[in-house]
Amino acid sequence: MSAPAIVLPETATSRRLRLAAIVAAAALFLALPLAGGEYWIKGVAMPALIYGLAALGLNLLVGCAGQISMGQAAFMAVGAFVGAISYGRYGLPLPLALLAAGGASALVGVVVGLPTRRIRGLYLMVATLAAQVVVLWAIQRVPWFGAEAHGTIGIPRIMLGPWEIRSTLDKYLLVLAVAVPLTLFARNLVASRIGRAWIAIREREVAAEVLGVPAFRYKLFAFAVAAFYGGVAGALVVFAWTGIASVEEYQLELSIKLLGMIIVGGLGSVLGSYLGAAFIALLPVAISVSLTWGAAFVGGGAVNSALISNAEHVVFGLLLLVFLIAEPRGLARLVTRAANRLRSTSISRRQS
Amino acid sequence: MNDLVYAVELTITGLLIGVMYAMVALGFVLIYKASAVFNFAQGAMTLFAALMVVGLRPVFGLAGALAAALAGMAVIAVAVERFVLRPLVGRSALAIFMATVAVASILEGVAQIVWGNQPRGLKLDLPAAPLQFHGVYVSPADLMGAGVAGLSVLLIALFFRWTRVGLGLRALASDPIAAQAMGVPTHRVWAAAWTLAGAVAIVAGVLWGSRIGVHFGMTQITLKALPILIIGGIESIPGVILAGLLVGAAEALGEGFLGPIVGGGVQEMIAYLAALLVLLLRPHGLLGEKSVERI
Amino acid sequence: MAATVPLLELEGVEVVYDGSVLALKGVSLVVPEGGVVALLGANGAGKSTTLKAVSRVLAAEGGSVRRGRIRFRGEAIDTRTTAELVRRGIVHVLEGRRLFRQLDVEENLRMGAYSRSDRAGIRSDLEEVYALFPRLRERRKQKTGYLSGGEQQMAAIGRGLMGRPALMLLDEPTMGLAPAIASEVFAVVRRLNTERGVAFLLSEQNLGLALRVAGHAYVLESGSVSFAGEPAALAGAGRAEAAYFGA
Amino acid sequence: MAAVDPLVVEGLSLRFGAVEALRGVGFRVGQGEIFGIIGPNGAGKTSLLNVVSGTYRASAGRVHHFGVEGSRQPRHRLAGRGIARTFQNVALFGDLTVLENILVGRHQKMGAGLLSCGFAWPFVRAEARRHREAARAALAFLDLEGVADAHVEALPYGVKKKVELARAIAMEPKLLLLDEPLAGMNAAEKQDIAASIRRIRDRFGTTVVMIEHDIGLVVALSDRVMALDHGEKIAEGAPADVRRDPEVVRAYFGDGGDALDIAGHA
Amino acid sequence: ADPEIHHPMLVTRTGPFATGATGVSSGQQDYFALLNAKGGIEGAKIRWSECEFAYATPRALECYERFRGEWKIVYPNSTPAVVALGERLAADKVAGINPAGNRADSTDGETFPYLYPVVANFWAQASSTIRYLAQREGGEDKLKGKKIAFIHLDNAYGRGAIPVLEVLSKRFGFEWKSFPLPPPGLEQSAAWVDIARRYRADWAVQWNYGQSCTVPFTEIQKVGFPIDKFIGTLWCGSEEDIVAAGDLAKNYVSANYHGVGRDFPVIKEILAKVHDAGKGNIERERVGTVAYNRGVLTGILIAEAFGHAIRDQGLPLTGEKVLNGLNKVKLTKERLKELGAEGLVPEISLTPQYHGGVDGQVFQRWDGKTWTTISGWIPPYEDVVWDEVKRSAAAYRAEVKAKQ
Ligand SMILES: Nc1ncnc2c1ncn2[C@@H]1O[C@H](COP(=O)(O)OP(=O)(O)OP(=O)(O)O)[C@@H](O)[C@H]1O
Ligand SMILES: Nc1ncnc2c1ncn2[C@@H]1O[C@H](COP(=O)(O)OP(=O)(O)OP(=O)(O)O)[C@@H](O)[C@H]1O
Ligand SMILES: [Mg+2]
Ligand SMILES: [Mg+2]
Repeated sequence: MSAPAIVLPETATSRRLRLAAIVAAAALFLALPLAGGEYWIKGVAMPALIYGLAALGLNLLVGCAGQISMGQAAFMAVGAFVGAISYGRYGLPLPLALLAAGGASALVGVVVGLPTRRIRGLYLMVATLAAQVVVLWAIQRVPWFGAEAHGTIGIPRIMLGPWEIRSTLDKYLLVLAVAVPLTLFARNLVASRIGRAWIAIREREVAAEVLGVPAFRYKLFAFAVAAFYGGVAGALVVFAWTGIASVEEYQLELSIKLLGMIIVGGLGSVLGSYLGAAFIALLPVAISVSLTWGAAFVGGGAVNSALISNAEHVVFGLLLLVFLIAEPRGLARLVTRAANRLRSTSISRRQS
Repeated sequence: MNDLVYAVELTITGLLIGVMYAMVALGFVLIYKASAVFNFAQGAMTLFAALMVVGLRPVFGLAGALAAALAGMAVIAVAVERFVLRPLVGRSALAIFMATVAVASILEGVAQIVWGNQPRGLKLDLPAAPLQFHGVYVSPADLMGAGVAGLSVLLIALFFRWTRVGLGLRALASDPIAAQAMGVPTHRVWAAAWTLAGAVAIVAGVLWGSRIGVHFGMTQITLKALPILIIGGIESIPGVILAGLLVGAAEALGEGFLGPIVGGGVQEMIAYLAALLVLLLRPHGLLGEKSVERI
Repeated sequence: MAATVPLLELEGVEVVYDGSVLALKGVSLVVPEGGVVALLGANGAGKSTTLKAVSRVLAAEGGSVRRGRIRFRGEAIDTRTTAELVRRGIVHVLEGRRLFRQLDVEENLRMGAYSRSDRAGIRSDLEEVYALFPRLRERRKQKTGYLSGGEQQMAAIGRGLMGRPALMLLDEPTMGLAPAIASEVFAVVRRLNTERGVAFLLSEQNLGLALRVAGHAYVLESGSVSFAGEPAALAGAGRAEAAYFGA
Repeated sequence: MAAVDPLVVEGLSLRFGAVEALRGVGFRVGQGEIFGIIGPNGAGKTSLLNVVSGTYRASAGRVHHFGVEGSRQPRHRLAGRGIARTFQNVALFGDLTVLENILVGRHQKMGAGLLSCGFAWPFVRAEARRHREAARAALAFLDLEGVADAHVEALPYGVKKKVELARAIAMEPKLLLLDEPLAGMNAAEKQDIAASIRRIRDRFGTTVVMIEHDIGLVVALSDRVMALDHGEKIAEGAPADVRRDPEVVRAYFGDGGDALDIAGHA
Repeated sequence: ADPEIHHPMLVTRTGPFATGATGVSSGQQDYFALLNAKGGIEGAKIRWSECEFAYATPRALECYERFRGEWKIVYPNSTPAVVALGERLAADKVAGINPAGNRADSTDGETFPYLYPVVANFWAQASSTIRYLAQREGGEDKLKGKKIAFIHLDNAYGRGAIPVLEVLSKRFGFEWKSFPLPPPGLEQSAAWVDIARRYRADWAVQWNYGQSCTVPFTEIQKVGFPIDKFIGTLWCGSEEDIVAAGDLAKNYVSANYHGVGRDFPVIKEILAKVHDAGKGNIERERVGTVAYNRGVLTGILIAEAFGHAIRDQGLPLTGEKVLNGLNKVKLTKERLKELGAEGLVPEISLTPQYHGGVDGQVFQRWDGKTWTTISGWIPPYEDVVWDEVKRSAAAYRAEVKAKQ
C-alpha cells in the first residue's frame, strides 16, 4: 500500500485523556456532596448517577450491541418493585435485594430479547415497546406486586447490616458504592472480547457469526446486562432516592429519555452515559431556572409563568437539536476533544 | 342483544376505528419511507395541526382553516428539512430519531404558547343520531370519518404508485448519498414527504379531534399506531391499512369478549400481543419488505 | 490549449477527510471534450477520492476540497450539489456500487434516469442496458441486494448509463466482473465514446484494459500525480509498474 | 481415518424462489490443496461458499468438513472447527480498529465469560494480551502492522481486502475459504497476495478454496480448479485443462478472444 | 420590611395534565393575592414562587430540594408526586395535601402523619355517588336489580373505587360491571357498545381522568345511551373535561366537592380587588370554573393553616408550624361565612388523627355553558369508607414497618 496520508496522532493520548476525564468526573461526584450540599446531591448528582446507571446498561445494549430498545424504563420498574418487595416483604438484606432486583430484571430482559433471534431495527424497537407496555401492565395487575390499589409501594427503613442508611449522604454513598463498581464492570466488558463481539454483531451480524460469534446468545447477554443495570438503577431509585416504587415513574417517556441520554452522551461510551443522563435529566431544570431568573430580571415577575414553562420545551428541543447536529459522537467526545485542545495548547505553550 | 349482532356491531365499530388508526399510522409510514426513521414528532404534529384548524376556523371557516393548516404544516416541513434533516444526512437512524424527539418538544412548546393548554372542541356538524341496519347501530360520523380517512389513504397510495417521487423516496431511504448521486433533489423530496405527513396529521387531527376533543393528550393517540406499524410493515401503505382494520376489529372484539374474562382493559394488550405474534411469524410485518441482506 | 475549454479540469485540488487526513495533495488533471482518461495508482493513492471530489459526493463522507479548483466546461462547480451536477451530465458510478438494495434491478436502473423526463428515451436506454447485460434482464425483478457481486457491478454501471452522461466517472468498473463481461464493459466505453462523444474519467486496476481504451493516463501516488501522458509512454517507460510498487 | 478430506460436497442444490443458484454440485478438496473456483457472474460461486461456511442452508445435498456433516450446523460452530472465510463484498466491522477486527476472528479461541470479562481478572487480561500478540502476528504476515490502530472505515478498498484476509488467517484455520481475494488490486498487489496465500498453505498446511476471476493467477496458484455455470459444475481438474475446456471458454471468456488476452495480462 | 410568607408551589403548566392544574394553581394564587390586597394573613403577605414539574415525579423531587426548607405546605396536585415526596415530608415535618386524591388511606393520620386527602377520598366519593344514584332512583331499596356500568381507567386511580362498589352492591343488591380502559383511555367505543347494547346498563358511571373524560360523550351518542343516566366522578367534572364535547355533554351530571361559579362573596371580591386591579393570575374567563374554585378552596385551606400557625407559634413560618396549624383547621359554617365562601367550600375539620377524607360530595349538571349544582351535600356510607381506610392503612403499616 502507499504511504499513509497525514494523520493527527490521537489514539494514545485520547485514551489517557479519557482516563483523566473519568478521574475528574469521579472527583466531581465526590466533591459535590461535600461542597454543594443536599440540593446538589438530591437534585443533581442522584438523578445523574441513577439514570446514568440505567443509561449505561442501555448503552451496552443499543450503543454496543446495536439492539434498539424502548423498554429500559420497564426494566427499571421491575427492579424497583422486586427490590422493594424482596427487601420489605421478604426481608432480604439490602445487597441481596439489589441483586434480586437486577437479577429479576435480567430475566425479564432475556425474555424480551428472545425476538432478536429474528427481529431487528425498528421492528425490534417497537417489540421492546410492546414489552414496556406489557411489563407495566403486569406490575399494575398482578397482585404480587402490591401496586393494584395505589400504583406504588413503600419500603421499611433501610438497614445495611447494623447501620441504617438514613441521611442524604448515606444514600448518596450507597448509590456511589453500587454505581462505581458497575461502571468499571461495564468498562471492562466493553473492552473485552464480549464488547468486541457486540460491536461485530451490530456492524455485521452474519459475518460475526461466521467468525465464530454466537450472535443470538450474545444479544441475549446484552439484553440481560442492560436489564440488570436498569433493574439495579430502579432499585436505587427506591432505596436511595424516592423511597417508593411507583408505576407512574417508569412510563414510555422515561424509556425514550434514556435513549436520548445515550445518544446525546455518545453511543457505546461509558462516560457518555452519565454525561447524557445529566444532560437530559438536568437540562430542563436548568432551562427552567434560568428562564425564571431571566424573566424576573427582565419583567420583574410580570412575565406569564405558563409562558416560561412552555418556553422550556422549546429551548430544550432547540438545544437538543443543536447538540445532535454539532456533535455526532456525543458529549463524551466533546469532553475528550476539549481536553485534547487543552493539552495541545499547553504543549505549544511549553514549546514556545 | 344476541352475541352475533353484538359481534357484528363490535366488528363494525372496530373497523371504523381501525381506519382512523391506519390514518395515524400512515403519517409514520410516509416519513419512514422517506428517511428510514421513526418520526417521534408525528403525535406533536397531529396536535399542532388540529390546533391550527381549531384556532383558525373562526377566522377562515373550516375549509379556509384546513388550507391554512396545510400551509402551516408545509412551513414546518420545510423548516424540518432545512434545519434537522439536512444537517443530519448520513447519520444514524437513532440520531435522527432523537432529533424528531427534539422537534416534538419544540412543537409542543410552541403549540401551548400560541394556543394555551385548554382543550377545545372540534365539531364537524355531522349527523349525530346513529343509523340502524337490522338492529346494528352505526354512527354516521364514524362512517364519514372512516370514509375521509380511507380516501386520503387511497390518494396517497396512488400518489406513490404513479409518481416517481415514490421511487425517489424509497431510494432515498435506502441510500441517501447514492440517491443524491442519481440526481434526486433530496431537499425537495424530503420537504414534500414531510408536508404529506403534515397533511396526514391534519386529517388525523381533525378526525380524532372531533371524537375526543383537541387537547395535549391527543399526542398519545399516536402510540396506537405503533403496533399497527409493525403488524402491517413499516414501509407499506396497504400494510398499515390492513393492520389498522385488523387491530381495530381485534381490539373491539377482544375487549368485548375477552376483556370480561380476564377482567381488565385488554385493548392495548391485544394490539401489542398481535404485533408480537406477527413479528414472530413474519419479522417484517404482513406486507412490509424483508430487509435485504446477503453476504 | 488556449482556445478550447476542456470538459473537466482539476487544478491543484487538495482534499481532507475529517479535517485531518490529507488524501489529495494538489492534483491537477484534464479530461478533454470526448476524451477517455484513466486514473491509475496503488491502493489508497486517492483515485476514488479524486472522482468523489468531482461529483461532490465527497461532502457526504466527511471530506472536503480544501484548496484548488474544479471546473466543468469552464465553470467552477465546487459549490454545486451532486444532484445539480447530474442534471448537467456528470454521472458517477460509485466505488462499492452503492445500489439501492431494497429496490429491484429495474427500479435501480430507473433511478439512474431520475433526472430525465424523456420517457421514450428512458425506455430505449433500458433496453440497451439489458442488451449489454442480459443477466440483468433475467434478474429484472430481483432486489439488487440479493444479486451476486458481478451482477451488482453490472447494475451499477447500467444505472450510471441510464443517466445519459456527458462525463462519466467510473470507479473500478470491472471489479468482480468475469473476463467476458469486463471486456464487454470496455467495449461499451469505447462505443459510447466514439458514437455519442461521452467522456470518461475512470479509475481502473486492470492496466491492460485501461490503457487500451484511454487516450490519456494519470498515475497517482500518495495523493499526488506522479505521471501524466500517453498510455503508450506509460507502458514503455515502465513507470506504471514503478508506481504500482510504490517506489 | 488417516486421510479425511477437509471438504467434501455432495449434490448441493440451492433455490431462491425461481432462481436456482446451485444444482447438484459436488466436489472434494484434499488436504493442503489450493482449490480454485471460477465461473461467470451469478454462476453460484459465492452461494456455494455460503453453504459451505454455513451462511446459507442448502435445499438439498450435504457438506462434510473434515468428515463431519456441517451444513445444518449453527454458523458460529464452524469457526470453532477451523473453518474461516473472507467475503466478496468486504465484511469488516466498521466501528472497530483493524486490530480489533482481527481479534473478533479470534473470539472462539478466548474463553473468558461474561462475568470474567466484566471483572477483568488477571487471567482474562493475560489472555487478552496473548491474543493481541497473535493478532499482530497475523497483521505482520500481510505487512499490515502500519494500520493496526486505524479505523477500517477510512481504509482504501484494497487494504480492506487484505485486512479481511488477515482476520481469516488469525483464526488459524484448517480450511480457508476465500471469495475473490484479489479483486480491486493492481497487478503487483495481486502477486503479493497470491504469494501470501501460498505461504499460508505451505507453512501451515491450510487447505484453501478460492473464488477468483483473474484466471491467470488462478491457474498459477491452484492445484485444481472447478468451473461453475448456472449453478452447475461444468468442469473440474488441472488448471490448465479447465482453462482450455471448450465449455469453460464459451461460458467464461465469451467468444471474443480478446478476453483471454486481458485476463492473461497479469 | 413587611413580614412575609414565602410559599413555594409545585405547578404543572405544560403537558396533558396542565388543563385543570393551571386553574387550580392560579385560583390559589388569586386567593393569596386577595389576602395580600387586604393586608395579608395576620399582617404577613404571601409571596409564592412556582416550580414547574410538569407532573413528573423526578422533577417534583428536584423542585422540593431546590426549595428545601422553604416549604410551608406541599400541594402538587399529583398523587405520584405527593406520595414520592412522603419520605422527605416526614423528615422535614411538612404536610402534603392531595384533596380528593390518592392515597385514600391517608385519612388515617396516625399511619400517614404528613399526608392529607382533606375532602372526600376515593372510597367516600364512590359511596357518595352510589347514595346519589339511590336518591335518583327514589330510595336505596330501588337500587335492587339495577345495573351500573363502571367505566374507568385501568390504573390504581381508576380502580380505586372498586372495593366500595363490591361492598355496596352486596348491601343493596345492585349489579355492577367494570369496564376498564387502558390509560390514557382515548378509545372507548367497544366498551360503550357493550354498556349500551349488551349489558344494557341502567346507569353508567365514569371514573376517568383528563381527556378520557371527554371521550364518552361522542360514544354515548353513537350507541344511544341516555346522557341523563351518565354520571361522572369529580375528576371528570370540570369545564376542561367537557368543553371539547360541546353540546353533546348537555345534561351530564358529575360529582364535585365544592361550589362552582362566581356567585360567592369571596370570588366576587377576587374579581373586584385582584382582577380589576390588573393583578389576576389567570384569564378572567376562567374565574369561577371548577378547577379555579378548587384552587380557591385550597388557597383558603392553606391560608387558614397559616393563620393558625402564626397565631399560635408566630412568624416566621415553618413547615412544622403550618402542619400544626393545618391540624387545627375548622372550616365551620360560621367561619366559611366570614370568609365569604359559604356554599363554595364544604365544612372541613382536621385533626392529627383524622386527615379528612370521609366527606360527601355535591352533584352538578352541565347545561352546555355552565355547571349548576343540583343536589345537596350527599354523604358517603361512612362505615364502608372507614373499613377500607383501616384495612388499607394496616396493609401499608405492614409494608413499611416490617423492619422496625
Ligand atoms: N471517508 C474517509 N475518511 C477518512 N479517510 C479516507 C476516507 N476515504 C478515503 N480516505 C483516505 O484517503 C486516502 C485515499 O483513498 P481512496 O479511497 O481515494 O484511494 P483509492 O486510490 O481509491 O484506493 P483503492 O484502489 O484501494 O480504492 C486513503 O489514505 C484513505 O485512507
Ligand atoms: N439470498 C439470495 N436471494 C436471492 N437470490 C440470490 C441470493 N443469493 C444469490 N442469489 C442469486 O443466485 C445467483 C448466484 O449468485 P452468487 O452470488 O453465488 O454468484 P457468483 O457466482 O458468486 O457471481 P459473482 O462472480 O458475480 O460474484 C445469482 O443470480 C444471485 O442473484
Ligand atoms: Mg478506490
Ligand atoms: Mg460471488
